[in-house]
Amino acid sequence: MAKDDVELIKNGKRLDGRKFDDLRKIKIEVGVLKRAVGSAYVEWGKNKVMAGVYGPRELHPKYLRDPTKAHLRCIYNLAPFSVEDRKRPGPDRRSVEISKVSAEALSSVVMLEKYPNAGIDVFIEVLQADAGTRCVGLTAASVALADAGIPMRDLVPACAAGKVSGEIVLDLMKEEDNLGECDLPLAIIPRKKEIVLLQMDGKLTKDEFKKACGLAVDGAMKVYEMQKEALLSSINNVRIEE
Amino acid sequence: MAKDDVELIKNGKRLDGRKFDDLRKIKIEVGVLKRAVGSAYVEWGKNKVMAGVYGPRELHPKYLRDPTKAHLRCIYNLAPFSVEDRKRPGPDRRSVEISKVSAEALSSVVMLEKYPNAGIDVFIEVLQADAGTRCVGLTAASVALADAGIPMRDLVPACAAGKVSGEIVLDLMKEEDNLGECDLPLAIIPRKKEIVLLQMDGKLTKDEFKKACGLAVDGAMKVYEMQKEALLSSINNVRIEE
Amino acid sequence: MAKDDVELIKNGKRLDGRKFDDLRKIKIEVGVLKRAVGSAYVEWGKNKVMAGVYGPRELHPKYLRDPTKAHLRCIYNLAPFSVEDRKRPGPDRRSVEISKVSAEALSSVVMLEKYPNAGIDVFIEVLQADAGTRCVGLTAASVALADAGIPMRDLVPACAAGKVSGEIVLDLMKEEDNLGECDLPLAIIPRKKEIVLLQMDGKLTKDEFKKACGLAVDGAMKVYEMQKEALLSSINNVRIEE
Amino acid sequence: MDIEACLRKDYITNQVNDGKRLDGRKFDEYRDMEIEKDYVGEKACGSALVRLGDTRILVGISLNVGEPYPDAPESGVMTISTELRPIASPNFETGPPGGEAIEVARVVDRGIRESNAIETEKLFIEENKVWIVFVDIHALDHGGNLIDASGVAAIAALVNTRMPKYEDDQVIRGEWKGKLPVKCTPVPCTSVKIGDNILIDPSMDEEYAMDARLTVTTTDMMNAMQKGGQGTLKEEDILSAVDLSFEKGKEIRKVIESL
Amino acid sequence: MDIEACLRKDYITNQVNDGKRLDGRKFDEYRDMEIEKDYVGEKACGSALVRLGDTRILVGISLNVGEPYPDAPESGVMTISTELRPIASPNFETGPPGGEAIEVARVVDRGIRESNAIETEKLFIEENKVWIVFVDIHALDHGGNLIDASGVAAIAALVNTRMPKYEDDQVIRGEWKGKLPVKCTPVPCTSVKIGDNILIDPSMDEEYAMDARLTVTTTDMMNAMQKGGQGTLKEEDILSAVDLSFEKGKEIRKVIESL
Amino acid sequence: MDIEACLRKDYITNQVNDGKRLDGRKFDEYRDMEIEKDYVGEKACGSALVRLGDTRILVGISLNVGEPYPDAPESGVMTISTELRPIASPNFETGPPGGEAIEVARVVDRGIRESNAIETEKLFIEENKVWIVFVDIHALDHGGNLIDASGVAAIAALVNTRMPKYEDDQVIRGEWKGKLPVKCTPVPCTSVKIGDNILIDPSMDEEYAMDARLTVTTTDMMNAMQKGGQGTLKEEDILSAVDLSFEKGKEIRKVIESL
Repeated sequence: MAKDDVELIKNGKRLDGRKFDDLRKIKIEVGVLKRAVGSAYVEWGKNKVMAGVYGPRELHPKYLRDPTKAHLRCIYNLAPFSVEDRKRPGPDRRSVEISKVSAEALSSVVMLEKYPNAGIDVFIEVLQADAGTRCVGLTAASVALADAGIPMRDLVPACAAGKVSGEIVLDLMKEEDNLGECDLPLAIIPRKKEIVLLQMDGKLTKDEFKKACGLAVDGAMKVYEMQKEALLSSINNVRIEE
Repeated sequence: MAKDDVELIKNGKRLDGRKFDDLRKIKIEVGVLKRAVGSAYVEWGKNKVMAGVYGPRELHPKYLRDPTKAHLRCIYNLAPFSVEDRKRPGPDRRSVEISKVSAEALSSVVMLEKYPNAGIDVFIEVLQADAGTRCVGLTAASVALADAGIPMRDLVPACAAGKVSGEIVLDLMKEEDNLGECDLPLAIIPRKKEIVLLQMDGKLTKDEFKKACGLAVDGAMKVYEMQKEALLSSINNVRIEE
Repeated sequence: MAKDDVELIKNGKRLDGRKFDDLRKIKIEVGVLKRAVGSAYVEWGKNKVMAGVYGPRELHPKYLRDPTKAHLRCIYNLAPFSVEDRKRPGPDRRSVEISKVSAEALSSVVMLEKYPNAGIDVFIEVLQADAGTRCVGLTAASVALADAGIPMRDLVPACAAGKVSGEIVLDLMKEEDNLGECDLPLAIIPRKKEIVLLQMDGKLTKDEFKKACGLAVDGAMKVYEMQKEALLSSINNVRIEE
Repeated sequence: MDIEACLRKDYITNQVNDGKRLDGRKFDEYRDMEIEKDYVGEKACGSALVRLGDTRILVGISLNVGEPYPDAPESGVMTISTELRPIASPNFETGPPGGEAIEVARVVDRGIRESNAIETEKLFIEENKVWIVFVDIHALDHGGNLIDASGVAAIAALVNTRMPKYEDDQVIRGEWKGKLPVKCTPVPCTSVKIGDNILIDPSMDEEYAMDARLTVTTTDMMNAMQKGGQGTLKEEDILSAVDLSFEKGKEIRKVIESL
Repeated sequence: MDIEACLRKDYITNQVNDGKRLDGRKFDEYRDMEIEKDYVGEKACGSALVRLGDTRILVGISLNVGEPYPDAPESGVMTISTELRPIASPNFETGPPGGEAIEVARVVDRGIRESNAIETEKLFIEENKVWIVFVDIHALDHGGNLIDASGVAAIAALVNTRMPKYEDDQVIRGEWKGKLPVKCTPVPCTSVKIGDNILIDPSMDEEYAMDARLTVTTTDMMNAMQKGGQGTLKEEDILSAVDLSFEKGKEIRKVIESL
Repeated sequence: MDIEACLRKDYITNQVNDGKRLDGRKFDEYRDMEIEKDYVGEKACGSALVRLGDTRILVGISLNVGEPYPDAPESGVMTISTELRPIASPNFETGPPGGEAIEVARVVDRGIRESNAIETEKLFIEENKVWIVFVDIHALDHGGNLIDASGVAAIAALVNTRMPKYEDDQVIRGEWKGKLPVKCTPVPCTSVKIGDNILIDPSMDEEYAMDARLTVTTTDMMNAMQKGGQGTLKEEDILSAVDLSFEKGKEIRKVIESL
């Protein structure tokens, strides 16, 4: 697959017809699992991701216990069939890294100090993957934590920007991620308007970075609105059920 | 090896000359190991299997401890040289499954409630394998438990039946297992005449199943007599030694 | 590489010009690492080895704790790039064996009884390997233990002898180890003049063994002098610094 | 087992002895089962999501080209794995599959393999090259009876699996050529014994209270059986379970084949 | 976190808020950095030891011949591993790499890969045979800022790597033919945020006291970024760190290229 | 070490200092040794069971066809594994081999390899295809001196190993063609030092009470040595052990060769 073969941008439109600052279609569902204390399901373009939360609960092994706060663990997992070339089950280095930065981002908003010595587990299951899964997973995870009733200072919406055929664009899909020049996923704490997850790989000048970063933050703010909406309507649903 | 090449049944006799309801030759020895608390060795056709028991003893890890009863663990292991094509050492999925169903069957008769929090370990070592090893192993294991002096409600004799060249036959040997239509291993609690282990794979009608099941139960009853005889003569040996 | 292609001994001299009872060039540095409680670095011919010590410290897992003495653990590790053909990271069977015999040798001199229940960890990192690394590692390890201020009855100098082209020689280098007839690494407790590590593989008569053993012990005694000198000058350095 | 668990087990057993199940079902009644085929249809060659009561299992099928087994050089290969993901239950751990996950995979495997559901002889490509069919069972929510939900999801996914195009010694991802050849629809049906009663499709609570469990996988014949649990079964228990499994298997098979 | 650790963290933060670092450095100042190339030059194809304050990282490069990735059949392969050896810190364990080691390896990897530093297209040998470049990061002493020390050691080792001779389908060990083709020198620079301050090249104590961390790897452009830690960063924090990283990266690059 | 163990160790040492072993043997006397060749002769290519006092070791030999090592392309390959099965001792665990099992395997391996017992050059089949000889040491009962029992069982099994038929690029299982070429019979003999005494063939109790252990593997020469334990040995201790090992090795070799 030579990079020249595919024209990623044509007449100012992207492969799937989006403008540079368009998000893919996003659907967020809350409380989709019965066993998990909290859960959320997010469809985002062709991505399908489920997040589930257990805890606060007893933490094992014991040496991880912190008498000043809970320990938040996050496991990001790509299902074997979520990608075209089957992925061998079990954690690989990419999953371990994403799990680490996701746990750090979530730890930033969860009031861990309320549950000394406890463990809170966040499981992110990527069922279908099409670029940007760490953003989708984190977006689902903070909604699942809220659904679990765990006290948080804010949600953690996430979104990527990147550079494709020389243009800075929002929310890369698979072909853009594979053939583009740069990917920049980030996550924010909306109330502080500060950045809590940031990774980048590719080639960017400082000015391009500023532009991409701003675009991604705006995207994350839109995701934030959808997260809140989904949580609100889930609370309404609960009321109706009761 | 095409299925048609080998004539499994000829003039109403099987490859090794047995009738449909004949067991292979079985030899049971009790107390064959020094370190194990109880042990047994069973030769069954070309199968050679040793079982050893340790415990009741302190159970690790701690979270497995049950204050109402002992935890019985069973490890079924195929020696690398026990089959013609060397088996890589270590548990594979088949061994894990057999260990699980064997532990369940033995837990049914051992008076686990007498040893709260303790662990009882049953190790089954298949030294030479020729079809039916799970039945041989279970047969050896319950004798080893009795040899260890662990209180039991009954022994757990086991035997397989199956379908070979259209006939329901008892106790399949290797060629019959490989080329036959069905294998049905089971184990019983003789005093209750109830079934405690049952697996099947292949193709059977309900009527064939009934017939095979009855045949296997009868086979297991014969094995039960041999188990009791072996245990009795081991007790007599002990008396003579003293 | 046929054994005949290389002439290992020529005119009574070895490949690198050494006489039969010459050691390779040895350099010992003490206190080379900041985080480790004690450390040493040894260059020995082309070998480069670092040893570091942690402890006495809390020992995990708990079941290893001995109320009568400390538990000394030794991990010998070959860096992937230390040999020409990259070694996969992680312990292999050779490393596990060397770790075991090294731990036994060091346990012989460390006053473990002073630290009941504790753990003392010795890490040996082979950064460049050229035959004799277990001797180099052990030589570095006992210096690192002394640098850590852990009370010891003596140091543990080590040296190998072997048989090359029919001659008994001291301290085999790589080509001699690969193509020679025998390698005999040993380590001693100099004050007792007794042997605490001894391995051999190859072909030796009893008389040759006696000769090689004597040669290796003499070599180890020379190493002992270098160990003491390095420790002394490190203490002097400390005094000057203060 | 703590006291609360004991009491709960007793309660369920008493209810069952009175002919009642906690969720109001009859003994021979399955919970609602929804099968959604091609649930992750953009990437996987085949997939199906099964909701059985509170249980939710996703199965995805991946096809690769690889080597046949030496003893069947002209046949494709099927391999089934189960992951009981920690999202599905507070009792599931991360790490390699344990005994429970392996049992689910192997029981589902036996049903499909022994009924020769996949026509593996049609998966031969050329000498030493055959299609490998990976069946990945992914448990997302554990509400009891994982075996049946997994087995149904697996065969529903297989029945609807597309074959990737294969050209010039390469699998062309995203392009398809025909369907995976599947010739029958084995369905596992699991019953449990509680007291003297045989109940089909146990909920999680019923699994907890059960004495023994029996899975029977059927097509037009019986293809696989697996007894579980520490209790025993009488011959008549087994025959009841067999009858129930034939009956329910037929109903579920119709649903799968009409997807 | 015990009380001593809390107090220590507070102390460092207060000092930093007063404009001071414990070791007397300015906020935009690196600790002394020594780079020793060919540190294990008798066996490895390339190597470099970096001393950065108390941190000591050895990187060794090994070359083997192997298969290319299927999606880049005409390119060599680079693979980076990190081992945080237990000799380097009381907190490092034996066993396979954990999250921290993997993060170091992946951040270093991204900088080198995304800047196309290694001309992998020149590592093609013949169909299905390419050079595999193993970059092994070996941490010997952990005094803070492992990422920068590792990244500098890795690229310094690569720049000075010799190619083994390859004749008659065999790698000739100990004989060399030219150097590994490397065309640029990506340098990772890590800053931390403590209070409202951005400090470059954190010591171990500063890593402990930090709110957040940001690594920016640069050549003439930015090639990789990685934010770490549970705290947040403002856009201006990030832009300061980017400026610092470009500036310090240029200085370090000069040193590496003049070795 | 608990108080009971200390007392037991003292008792054994005192007895030995008085010239006595608990089981009445002389210091230079082996326990009864039975070697049963072809113990699992229906499946394995070779096998031998050794009973040495209470110790019981079964070794099985499997032959497969595989690739040679790159540095010896015309020689067969031998690989020795030891499994100290948990059935053999309350102290053995399930899981991959630990230090003790690995030491047994490697000491046995060295004796066989260094004496060139197996004529590996005769195990060449064709380019890139040689016989692989798997020697699996299976400990069933641990009554002390695992190394000698394992080493004797291994060489006894090898001496009696049949070669499977190999036709049309395939191993024909169950048909045989000649024997594995073995040209000498290395025998490991293990002594321990207790107090100032050297005893051969330690029982489990004696291993527990020993200061140090020395294994010497002999043919007509010495081929391997391994010292074990935390104690030290004087040169004269070693020479006594060497003499004992040559003497006992000769006796055991006769038994093996006459099987």
